[in-house]
Amino acid sequence: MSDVQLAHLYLALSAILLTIGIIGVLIRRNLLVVLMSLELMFNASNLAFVGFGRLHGGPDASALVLFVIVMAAIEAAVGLAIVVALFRASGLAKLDEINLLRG
Amino acid sequence: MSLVNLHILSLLIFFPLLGALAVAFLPSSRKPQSSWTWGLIVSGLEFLFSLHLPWHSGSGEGLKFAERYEWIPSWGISFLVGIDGFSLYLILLTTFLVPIIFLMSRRSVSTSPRAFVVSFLILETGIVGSLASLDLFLFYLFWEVMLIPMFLIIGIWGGENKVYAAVKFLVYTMLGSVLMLVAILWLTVRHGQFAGNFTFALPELCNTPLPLTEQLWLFAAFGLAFAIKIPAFPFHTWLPDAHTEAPTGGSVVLASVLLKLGGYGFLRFALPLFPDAAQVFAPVLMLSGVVGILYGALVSRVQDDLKRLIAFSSVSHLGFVVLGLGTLTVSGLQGAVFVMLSHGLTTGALFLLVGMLHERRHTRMIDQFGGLQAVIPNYSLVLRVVTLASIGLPGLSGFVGEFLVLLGASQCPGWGRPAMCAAAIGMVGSAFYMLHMFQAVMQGPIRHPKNRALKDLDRVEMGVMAPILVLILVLGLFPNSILARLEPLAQRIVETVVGDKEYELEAVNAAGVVVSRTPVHTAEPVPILR
Amino acid sequence: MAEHPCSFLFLIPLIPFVVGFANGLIGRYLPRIVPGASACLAMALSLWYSTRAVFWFYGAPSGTVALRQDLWTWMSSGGLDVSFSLMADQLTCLMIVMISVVGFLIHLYSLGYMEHEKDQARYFSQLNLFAGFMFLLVMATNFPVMFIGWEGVGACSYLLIGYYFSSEDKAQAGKKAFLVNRVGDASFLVGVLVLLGGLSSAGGPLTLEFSKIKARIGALAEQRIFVDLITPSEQKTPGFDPEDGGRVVNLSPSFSTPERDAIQSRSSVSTTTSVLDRSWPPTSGQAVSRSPSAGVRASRGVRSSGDSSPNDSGPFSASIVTVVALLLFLGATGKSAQIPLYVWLPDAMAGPTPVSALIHAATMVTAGVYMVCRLCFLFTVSDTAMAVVAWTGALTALLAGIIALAQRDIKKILAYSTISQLGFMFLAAGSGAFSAAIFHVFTHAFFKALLFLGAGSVIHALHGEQDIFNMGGLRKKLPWTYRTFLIGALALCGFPPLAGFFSKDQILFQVYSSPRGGAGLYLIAIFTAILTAFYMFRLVSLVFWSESRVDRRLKKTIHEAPPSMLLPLVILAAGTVIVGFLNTPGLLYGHEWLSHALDPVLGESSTQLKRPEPFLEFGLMIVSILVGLIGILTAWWIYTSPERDDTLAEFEGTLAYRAVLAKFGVDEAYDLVIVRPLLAVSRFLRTIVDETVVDGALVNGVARLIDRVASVFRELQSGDTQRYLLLLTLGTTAVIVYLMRSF
Amino acid sequence: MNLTVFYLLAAAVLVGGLGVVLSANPVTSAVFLLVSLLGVAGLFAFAGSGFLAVTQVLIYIGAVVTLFTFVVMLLCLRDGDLTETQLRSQKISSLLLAALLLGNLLAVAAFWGGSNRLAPSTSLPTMESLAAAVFGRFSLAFELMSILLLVAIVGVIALAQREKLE
Repeated sequence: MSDVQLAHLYLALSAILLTIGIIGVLIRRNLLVVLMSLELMFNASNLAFVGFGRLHGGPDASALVLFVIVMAAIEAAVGLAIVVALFRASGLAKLDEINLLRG
Repeated sequence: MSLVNLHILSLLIFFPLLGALAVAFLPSSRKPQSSWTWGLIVSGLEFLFSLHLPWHSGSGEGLKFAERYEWIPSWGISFLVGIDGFSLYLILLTTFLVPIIFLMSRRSVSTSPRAFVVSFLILETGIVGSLASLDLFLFYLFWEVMLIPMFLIIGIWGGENKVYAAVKFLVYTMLGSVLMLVAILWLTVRHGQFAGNFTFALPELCNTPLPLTEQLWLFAAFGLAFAIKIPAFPFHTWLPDAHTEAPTGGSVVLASVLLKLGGYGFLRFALPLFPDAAQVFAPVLMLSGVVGILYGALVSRVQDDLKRLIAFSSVSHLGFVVLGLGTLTVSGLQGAVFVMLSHGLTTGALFLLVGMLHERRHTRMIDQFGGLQAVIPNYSLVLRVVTLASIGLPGLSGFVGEFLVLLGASQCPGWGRPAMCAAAIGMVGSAFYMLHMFQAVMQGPIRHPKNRALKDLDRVEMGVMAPILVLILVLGLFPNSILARLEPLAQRIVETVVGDKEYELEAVNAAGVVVSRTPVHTAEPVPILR
Repeated sequence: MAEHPCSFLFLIPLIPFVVGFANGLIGRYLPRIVPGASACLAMALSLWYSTRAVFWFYGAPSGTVALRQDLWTWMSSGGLDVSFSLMADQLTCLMIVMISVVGFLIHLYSLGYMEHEKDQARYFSQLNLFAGFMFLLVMATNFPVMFIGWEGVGACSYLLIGYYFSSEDKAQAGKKAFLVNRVGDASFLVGVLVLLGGLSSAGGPLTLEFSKIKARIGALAEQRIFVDLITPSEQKTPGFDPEDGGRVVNLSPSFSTPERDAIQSRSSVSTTTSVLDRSWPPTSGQAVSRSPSAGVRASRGVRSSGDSSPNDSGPFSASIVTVVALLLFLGATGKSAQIPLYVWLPDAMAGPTPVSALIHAATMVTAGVYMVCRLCFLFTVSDTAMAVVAWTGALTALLAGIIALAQRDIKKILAYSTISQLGFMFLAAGSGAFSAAIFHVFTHAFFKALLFLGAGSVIHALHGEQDIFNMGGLRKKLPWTYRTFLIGALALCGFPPLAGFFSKDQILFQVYSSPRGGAGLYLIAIFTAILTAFYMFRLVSLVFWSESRVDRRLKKTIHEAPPSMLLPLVILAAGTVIVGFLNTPGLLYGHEWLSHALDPVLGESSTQLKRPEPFLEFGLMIVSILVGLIGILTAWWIYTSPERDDTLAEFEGTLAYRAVLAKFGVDEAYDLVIVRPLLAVSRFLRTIVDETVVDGALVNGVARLIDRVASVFRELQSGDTQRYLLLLTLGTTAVIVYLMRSF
Repeated sequence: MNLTVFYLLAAAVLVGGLGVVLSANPVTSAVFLLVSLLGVAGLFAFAGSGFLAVTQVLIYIGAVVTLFTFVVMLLCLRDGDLTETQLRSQKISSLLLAALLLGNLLAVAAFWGGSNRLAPSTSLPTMESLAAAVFGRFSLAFELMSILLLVAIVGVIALAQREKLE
């Protein structure tokens, strides 16, 4: 099979995965799950990158994926730290109950 | 021209700013008392400097002490300052009042005196600057500089409803000034189209040949800003709130100087820049003035807060200013300026007196007082003189301006005579509410036992009131030196507006030397620009 | 005709000013005696300088019309120069002498009267300031300076009425006085400005100097003279020649301006000719029916309509003069208490009695009369104005006389009699007898001050009792007060040979015989004379003659006043006896010295008989004396004997009496028609218009609108991340859809 | 052979993702996340970039998922905390929206007309080229990323400090 078709498949897969992640963020209230869904979305983007990279060749795609992975790690660390802090502060783990900054 | 004369104006403008910085950052002014002292020193020096102006400005018309430095040459913005009779006395009034305000506020203001002193000094910079600047951009800058300290003064040191009043004041004034900014930019662009050069300097912007409709719009924009500031009749409602909530010093500077900037703006900018439109709008001004006179008088009669009463009396008095501007006669304009000066003295004194009463009694409600004359005779003597002056008793300062305004109205064709009669009725109205106030506060039996314990004016208060009273008397008896200085200026404006002459405001070259200007809309750009 | 410079005129007003200021500022810290003494000293100095001014004036080179001192230029604006300058001509000399003499005596009297008051300094300082302003008023050479004095005296009277400030109604009375005066002052000012507008629209230099305005109006005035005298038949004026009248009749547009002015100004004649007709009882039956004047009147009916609108900015026409004169006269009615602005004077009696004597009887209230006489050249141009002045004076005299009949407060009675006498003065002025008016001002100053001071010493003796029905039998207790008061009362009733007799009789005669006067006015005046005599001697008999109604406790303590109060009484009484002879009519072998002295100022514009009519004059004199006697005797007959009390009592039940006692409810009417509606309107403006409409609806309404709009968009910034993501997704989808549209 | 492998991996990815979103208990969703991430790693390898696969496994499975599980255990959420209250309308609307988005993305993926310049598929990214890219052309991005890491570390430490919070 050709790289083009493969790229199409990767794109389709990343699209589905991204949508799943979005749905997760939208309909779940549990902060941890929301964070996980974010991770899913990151991975979707990674898949898209890899697909394109497969198509275009060259190391750029991989480099971007690398950066995105680092970003994801950072995000996870910070996000989880916030969750822990919030839970310690107020025992809350639900997104819609955390509205101190609500205008 | 000596070195002092060359730089006196920038000194006057920026000295209070430096003082403010000093008070803000000098460690020695950590203690509240010392910040008052600093404020007194700075403003006192400022007053002494300003005394230089009348002595060295000689006589006759024309700009004095002009300075010009290119600031943003690519946009034709320059630091262009200079004064004539219109601005001279208002500057003197300002520098005269600020030390008095510090003296009086020292006892009443307790919360963060440093910030108080600082904001007042910045306010003084803004006032003097906008009175001296002849560059529209510069004027707008200082005009806005005035707003913020006043906003803080009302909003921080004000009374119960201070935030509402402060925001109302700020938003109301901003509204007008923003429209004015649009008009300024528009005017500059148009002038650039005509004269080929791009400048904000008033001397070049005069006599920009604009079609009437355009002039009308621009005049309306300028006029709205100034009418809100004065305040002319329908735009007056921010004044009572601001006056009532502001601390004594704030009310004094607001009533005595800030309001006058509206009238000054008409004289300096709106009328000379758009003469044809001014002629069209003159009846509107007269109408608004007359309505303001009567309306303010009637409404202030039924107020029950002393400060509100005086605020509405300001509306009534400044109605005379608006009327005088609307008559477009020499006497009317002179009278308008003189009413501004006299009102600055009398109403400032009234607010000071009310403030003293408020310190002693912690209320301003009229029905809380009565019969005070028996308790505090000196206070009642001062209040009586000021009241009579504000009523416009001839021989005191109030009468001259009102008489000249009425004179101007009587010479103004068309609606002049009816306006004059209505305004004369307004003179009865002023007696109507002021005497009511005096009787309710000072005369009759002593109703509240608290009032028996009031203490009379002490030395500081007497020392503060004495010069004001002397000035009131002197202005009332010997107004002519001022009037003589105003006459040619008023003459020039009248000839421009009514008699379609070119407005010959002297241009100022880069060295700050006043040169007779060449008409703007000739082909070659005006020499004094770059 | 020159004005002679005089270097010390300014001292006359200045000295009282300075002393008054000094007393007002530091008087309270000085020993008790100092303020009073210094005030009296100041008045004495002013008296000295005014007498010196008189001698200086009569010593001046011939042809001098006035002494003049230009001090400085007060205001100069738009071609109008107002110079702060003082002058003294015959009229002013008379006034300043009167003011300083009476003023000095009353200051002296006050020393005794006010000795128990604790705040003397304020009293004397205000009294001095008043004197200064009064001098300024009568010495002014132009309208604005006169206006300083005009308003200044009003302010001082306001302060002095409210001297006992701690009682509410006295302060109220002071405020009322100032406000009513202020109405008049405003109209005065408007009048001046309209006059100025007329001058400016007529071309020529702007000026407010009396002399220059007189010159400007002079042309008009001369033309007016013979227009007046058309209706009186021609043997009255030898100088009148028929073809003049003929030329006036056939109008043609080719006339030069003054002539046309003359004719336009005659438009006002037609309105008053009815008065003129009746003003010529025996001889003018055929004079009226003479053709020219009738023809002129007919031809003028049309063009007279347009001229008399206040905004007429045409050539300087007589119609403007009419408007100006009426406005100025309204100011005069405010200052000297005539209909419609007389209501403040009775309340003004709340002040200390010497104040009532000085300000509200002798000097300030006569300022209006002085002003009218000073501007006689202006008033005589307009017949309408003159008629209005005369009739206002007559009606005021009558009304005040009637009201005075029923009053019980001794000072109120005197106040109403003052109003009535002022009415007499305006009646004289309005019928062209200006010198008679001034003469009455002069004499009235003496005997009315005397009466007030006498009343003051009575009140002083009774410790503040003012109701005449609680007095009586004081003839024995207060012998000196009684005698002097009797002299004053007789003078007021016009009893020969006292001052009041000459002046009042002159007025009556002039009113009867002058072409501007007339039988109607004369009858009103003579009836008022009866009333005057009656209420004065009702007062005298109730206070001094009838047996005592004073309650027991007071009886012991009644005592004659101290010498410092008696001396002025005696001096004033002497003056009352003497001053009448200044103007003894030629009929009684006098020389009418005063009238002749005043002629240069008032003469040419006062319309008097050129030829005396001895029989008529003598007859009227007898009539007025008899009238006075009738009034006196009836009052004595009714009020001295107690057995008529019950008849009096049941008379007091009648409606008429109660109406008079209630002063015809004029105050209440004013209160109802003017004051309350004004306050209601003010409250309406404050609550509804200002706070609800302008501030509420417009200003804050805009704010609310903006707030509402903003609150819609605020929802977008909910802070809910999931909602943000929703929107984000929506936007992304939209973008993609847009990008994919090609497929 | 390769397509079947791809489909298996894709299935793992999707099942894992759906499990993450749908499972009620965070612990299970963490496990599902593990599955999905492994699938992604496999896809990386399948696409020929083994290094990425290794990194994925190391960082995600080694660090992130472990972290998640730690936190879940640490918070030891009780069942009461897990009952999710939310409006059905929002759930439905978001599902609809997600479907719409999915449709669009699939359309993109389907109709995306390849690329005009196809690289020779032989040039698979080698370690050297990747290193050259990261430390050469992307060096600025690399530095920024490191700074971001530093900031994140500091921030996490600050957030995790106990005594600051009560």
